[in-house]
Amino acid sequence: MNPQDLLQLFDDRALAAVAPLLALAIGIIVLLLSGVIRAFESLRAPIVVATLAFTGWLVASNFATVPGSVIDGTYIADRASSAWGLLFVVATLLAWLFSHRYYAESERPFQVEHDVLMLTTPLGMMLMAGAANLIVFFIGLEVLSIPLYALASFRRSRARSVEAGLKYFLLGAFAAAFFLYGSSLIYAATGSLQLAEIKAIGLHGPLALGGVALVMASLFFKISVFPFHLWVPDVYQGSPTPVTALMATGTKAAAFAFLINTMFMLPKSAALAVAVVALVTMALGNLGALAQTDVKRMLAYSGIAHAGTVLLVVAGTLAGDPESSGALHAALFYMGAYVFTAAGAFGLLALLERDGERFTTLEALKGLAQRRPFVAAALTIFMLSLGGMPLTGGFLGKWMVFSSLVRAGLIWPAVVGALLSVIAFGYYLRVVIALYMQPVSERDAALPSGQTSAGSAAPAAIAAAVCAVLVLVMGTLPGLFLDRLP
Amino acid sequence: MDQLTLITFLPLVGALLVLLTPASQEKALRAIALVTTLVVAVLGVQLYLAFDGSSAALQFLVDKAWFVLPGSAIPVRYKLGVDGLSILMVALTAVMMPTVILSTWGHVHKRVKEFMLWMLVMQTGMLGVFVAHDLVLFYFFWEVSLIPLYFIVGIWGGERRLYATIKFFLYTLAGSLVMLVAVIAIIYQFRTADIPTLCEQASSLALSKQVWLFAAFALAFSIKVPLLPFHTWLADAHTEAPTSGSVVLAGVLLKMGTYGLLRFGIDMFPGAALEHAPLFMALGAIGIVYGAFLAMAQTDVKRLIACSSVSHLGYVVLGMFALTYAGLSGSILQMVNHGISTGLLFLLIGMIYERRHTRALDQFGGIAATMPIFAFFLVFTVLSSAALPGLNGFVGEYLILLGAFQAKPLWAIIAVLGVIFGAVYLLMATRRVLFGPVTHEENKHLEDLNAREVVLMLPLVILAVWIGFQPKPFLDRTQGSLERLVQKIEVARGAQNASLEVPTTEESVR
Amino acid sequence: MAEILFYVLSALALLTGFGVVLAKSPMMSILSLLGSFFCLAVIYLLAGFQFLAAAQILVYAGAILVLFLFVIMLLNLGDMGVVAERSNSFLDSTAARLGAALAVGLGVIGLVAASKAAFQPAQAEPGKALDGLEAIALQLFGRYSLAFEAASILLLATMVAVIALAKRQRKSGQNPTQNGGRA
Amino acid sequence: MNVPSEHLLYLAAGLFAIGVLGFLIRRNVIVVLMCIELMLNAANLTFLAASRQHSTAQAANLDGPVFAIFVILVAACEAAVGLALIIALFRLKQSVEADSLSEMKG
Repeated sequence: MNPQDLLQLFDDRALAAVAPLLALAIGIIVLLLSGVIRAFESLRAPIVVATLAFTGWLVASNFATVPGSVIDGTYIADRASSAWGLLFVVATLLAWLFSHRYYAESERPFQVEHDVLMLTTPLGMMLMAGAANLIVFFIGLEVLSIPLYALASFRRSRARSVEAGLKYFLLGAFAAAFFLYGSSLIYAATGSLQLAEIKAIGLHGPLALGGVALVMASLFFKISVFPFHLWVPDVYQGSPTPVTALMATGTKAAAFAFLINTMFMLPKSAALAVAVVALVTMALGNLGALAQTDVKRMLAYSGIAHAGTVLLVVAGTLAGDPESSGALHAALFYMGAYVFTAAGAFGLLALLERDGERFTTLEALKGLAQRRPFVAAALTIFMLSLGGMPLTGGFLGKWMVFSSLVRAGLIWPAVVGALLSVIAFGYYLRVVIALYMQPVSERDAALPSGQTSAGSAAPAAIAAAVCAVLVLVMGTLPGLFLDRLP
Repeated sequence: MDQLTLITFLPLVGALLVLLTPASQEKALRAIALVTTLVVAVLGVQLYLAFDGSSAALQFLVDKAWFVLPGSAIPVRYKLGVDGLSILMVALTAVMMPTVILSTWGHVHKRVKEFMLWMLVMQTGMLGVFVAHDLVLFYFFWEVSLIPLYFIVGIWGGERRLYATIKFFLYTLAGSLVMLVAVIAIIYQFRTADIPTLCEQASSLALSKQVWLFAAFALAFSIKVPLLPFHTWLADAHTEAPTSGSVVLAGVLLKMGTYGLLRFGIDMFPGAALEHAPLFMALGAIGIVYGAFLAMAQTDVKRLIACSSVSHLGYVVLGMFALTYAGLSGSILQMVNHGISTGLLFLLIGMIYERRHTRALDQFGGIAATMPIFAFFLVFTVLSSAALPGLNGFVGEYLILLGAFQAKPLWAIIAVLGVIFGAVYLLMATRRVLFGPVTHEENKHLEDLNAREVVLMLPLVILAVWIGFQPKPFLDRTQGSLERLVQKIEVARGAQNASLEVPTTEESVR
Repeated sequence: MAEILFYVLSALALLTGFGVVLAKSPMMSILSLLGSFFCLAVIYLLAGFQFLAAAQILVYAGAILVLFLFVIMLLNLGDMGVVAERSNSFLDSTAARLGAALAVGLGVIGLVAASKAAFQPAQAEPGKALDGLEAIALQLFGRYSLAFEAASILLLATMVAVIALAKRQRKSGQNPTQNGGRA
Repeated sequence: MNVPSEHLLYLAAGLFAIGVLGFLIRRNVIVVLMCIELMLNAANLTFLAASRQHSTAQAANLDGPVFAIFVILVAACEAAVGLALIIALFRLKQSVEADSLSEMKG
C-alpha cells in the first residue's frame, strides 16, 4: 500500500461506520474536560446522556443504511453489529442510571472518572462486535476490560470491591494472554488476522485447532462458561452493583457477538462437545445459584446458567441448523431480553442497597411486597423473565435457543436444557416467595422503610420501571423486535 | 369486539380494575371480582347456547396476526375458537368462577386485593388455554396460568404452603418444558403453529416420530391431570391451598391436563395415541383403584378429597383412551362432573373448616344434627360424586365404562371395582362426619350454612341434577367434534392394521 | 554464528523464564524477567525485526519493568515478598496441581503442534529488516488505523483508571466509613 | 539467521507454558503479573516467527509485527492498571499475597 492510498480507506462509508465510536470518544474527552473545571460539574449527567443518546442514534442509522465492511475489511458495520451496538448503548445507559446516587459520599470525588470509564466500555464492546480482524477485536476487548477492572474495584474503601477488581483483572489478563497466544497460532497457521481470510483459508491441522481452542477458551472466560466460570460469583458480588449489571449484560453480549462471528472457526464435529459444555455450564450455574442466600451472588450464578443457554445456539449452528442466521437471531434476542432483565434486577438491588449488603440477601427481601409493592412487582417480573416464563422477553429468548437446537436435530440437549431450567425456577421462585409469601424478618421490621430517599433515586427507579415494561413488551408483542432482527 | 376475546380477557380487565382500587376497599374489591365473573358467566352461558354441537368446525373463530418467528417466517397468530372438545370446559370455567369468588367471603380476609387480582388473572389463563388455537398462544396461556395458583397457594395457603406451592409449580413446569421442546419441534416440522392445521398434518408423520412427540405432550398433560405416578403434587397442593384455590384447581385447572390429552394427545397424534392407549387405560384404571385406596387411608378430609380427585380423573383418562365414541363423550362429561362434584366437596369442607378450624375426620361426628342444611348438601354432593343414578356422576361414569368395555374389558372391570371402592370411602367419610353421636363439644354449637353459602352452591347443584336427568343437551354439544375425532382414530387404526399386515411399510416410510 | 547465538539465547530465555516463576523474591523475579526480555529482543533482531527489538527493549524492559520495580520498591516488597514458599497455590492445592498439569499439557500441545506444522524455510531475505519503519507505519495508519485510534482511547482510559484506583483520596469532611449506598 | 521458524515456535510454546505454570502456582500477585507478561511475550514471539514464515522476499506479512506492537501497548496498560490495583489492595490490607483474596468464599 502506498501512502497516497491511505486516504481512500476513509470514505463516507467508513466514517459512517465509525461515527458511533467517534461520538463516544468525543463524549469521553468532553466529560474529562468537564471534570477539570468545577463550574461544569453539573454538566456531567447531561454529557453522559447526550453522548449515549447520540451514539445510539448513529448506531440506529447505521442499522438502517448498513455501511458494511470498511477500513480494509477490519471493521464491519452491518445490521447485526449495529443491533449489538444498540444493545451495548442501552446496557451502558442502564448501568449508568443505576449508578446514580449509588456510591457513598466518600466515593463521589471520583465520579467523573467513574463516568468516563463507564462511557469507555461501549466503545470497546462495539469494537468487539464489529471486529473483522483479530487485532481490532483485541483492542476492543482491552478498551472494554481495563475500565471494568477499575470500575469493579471502584469502592476503594471496601476490601471486597478491590478484591473483586483484582481477581477480575488477574483472570482477565490471563484470558487475554490465552487469546493472544491462540490468535498467534492461528496466524502462524493461516498467515492472516482477517476473519474473512481465515475463513477462506480454513483452519486445519493441530496448530490452527490449538489456536482456536485457546481463543475460544478466552471467549468462554468472558462469557463465563464452564470451566472458566469460577471467577463470576466473587467478582459479581464484590463489584459495585451497577458495574455488575454492566458486566453481566454488556460484556457478555459483546463476547457473544464476537463468538457468533467466529463460530466458523470451530470444526463441525465440535457441536456435541459445545452442547455438553453448555449444558454443564447451565447445570453448574443453576445448582450453584440454588445454594445462595445472597441475591446478588445468586444472580451471578444465574448469569452463568444463562451464558450456558446462549452457548447452545453455537452447538445448534455447528450441528447444521438450516437457518443461516438462527444463532445470531437467538443470541441477539436472548441477550436483548437479558440486558433488560438482568440490568433491571441488578438495578433494583442497587436501589435497595443502602446499608452495606443488607438488601441483597434473601432474608432482607422478606415481605418487601408489603413495604414497596412496585419494587417487588418489578423484581418478580425480572425473576420470571430470567426463568423464561411466557409473557416475558425471557421466554422467546429461550424459545429461539431451543428452536435452533431442535432444527439442527439436537433434541436431547434441548430436553436436558429445558429440564435444567426447571431447576432455575427453584431459586427464582425463592426470591418471589421471600417478596410475597414470607413475613418481614424481625431484624428488619424495626428499620425505617427507606421510602424517604426514593426521590433522589428517581432516575434509577424509572430505569428499572422501563426495564420491567420492556421485558413484558418483548414477551407480549415480540413482533416489534423480531421483525427488526438483522 | 368478538365474543371470545371479550370472554377471555374480561377477567383481565377486572384484574386491572382491582389493581387500581386501593387495598383498603375490600368490599369494592370483592364486588368488582364478583361482577366481573358474573358477566363472564353470562357470556359463557350465552356462548354455550349459541354453540352448534352438530358441527365439527371451530366456532366463534378469531384469527389475527400476532408475530412472525424470524428466519423461517412462521406466523404465530392470535387465533381463538371453540369446538366440541372445549365448549363444555369454557362454559364450566365461566360458570364456576362466581361461585369461587363468592366463597372467598368466608375464608380470605388478608390481602384481599391481591387475591382477587390473581383469581381474575387465573380465569383469563384458564379460558385462554381452552380457546387458544395457535400452539404458541396455547403454550403462553398454559404456562401463565401456573403463576396465579402459585401465588394463591403460597400466600393464602395452610401450614406447609411454601413446600406445596413450589412442588406444584416445579412438577408442572418440568412437564411443560419438555412439552416446549416438542412444541418447537412440531412447529418447525410443519412450519405452522396453527393447531387445526397441525392436527390435520401431524397424523401423517412417521409413527416413530409421532410417538416421541406424543410422549412429550402426554408427559406434560399427565403431570397436570395428574395421572399416576405423577399425582403426589396434587395431594399437597389441594391440602394446602385455600378453599377457593382447591375449588379452582379441582374444578378447572386439572381439566387443562385432560383437555390437553384430548386435543394434543389424541387429536394431534391419533396413531401414537392408539399405540399407547393400553398404557393410558391401565394407568387410568389403576389410578381409579389406587386413588380410592389412598382416600380410604386419609384422616384429613381435604386430603381425602384430593385423593378421590386422582381416582375420578382416572375415569376421565380411561374413557378417553378407550378411543370410542362413548368413552370420549363420557370422559368429556366426566370432566365437567368432576369439576362440579369435587368443587362442591371442597366448598363444603371449606365451610366446615371455617367453623371448626380443623379438617381431621375424627374431630367431627353427628354434625347432621347441628347443621342440617350442610348435611343435605354434603350428602347430595357425595352421592353425585359416587355416581348415584339420576345425578351427574352416573352418566359420565356409565359412558366411560361402556366405552372402556368395548375397548379393553379388563380395565373396565377393574374400574368397576373402583366405583365400588369410591362409594365405600365416600359414604364412610360422610357417616363419620355427619352421623353418630356428637363426640366433640365444639360440634354442638355450629352455625348452619348462611344464605350466601347456599346461594353460591346452588348453580352447581342445579347443574348436577340437570346433567343427571338430561345429559343429552350437554352431550350433543360435543357430538360433531367427537364424530370427527372418532373417524380420525378409525383411519389411524386402519393404517396401523395395514402396517401390521405388511411389516415393510414402516421401513419404507422412514 | 547467528544460529548458535539463537539457541544459546533461547536456552537463556527459558532459564530466566523459569527464574521468574521460581525465584523466592519478587526482586529476583523481575531481574529474571528482564533477562528473558533482553534475550527475546536479541532474538527478534536476529529474526529480522529491528523495530520490534527496539520496542521490546525501550517499552518492555525500559518502561513496564521499571514500573514493576517501582511498585515493588514503593510497597517495600523486597523483603516482604520473601515468604516461605509453601505448597503455594493460586486457587487451592488441588487446583494448582491441575493447573500445573494444564500448563505442561498446553506446552506439549504447542510443541507437538508446532513440530507437525509443515513449514517451508523462511523465504524472506536474511539480514534484511522485515519491519521497516515505513512499512509498519503504513500498516498502523492504514489497515489498522481504527485499532490505532482505539488504542489512544485505551491509553486514556488506562490513565483515568489508574488515577481512580491509586490517587489518594481527599478527605471530604463527612465520615467516609459510614453509608455504603445512597447518601 | 537460518533457524527454522518452528524452533521459534518451540521457544514461544515453552515460554507460554512457563507463564501459565507461574500464574497457577505463585501466590505473590506481582509475580503473577510478571508471568502474564511472559505469556504475552510468548504470543509476540509467535507472531514474529509466523510473520517471518509468511513473508516473501517481495512482500512482508506485517500483520504479526503490528499485532506485537499492540500487544506491547496493551501490556503496558495492563501492567499499569494491575499495579494500581495492587497498590489499592496494599493500602487496604498491607499485603500483596493472592491468598488475601479470601474474603469471599465460593
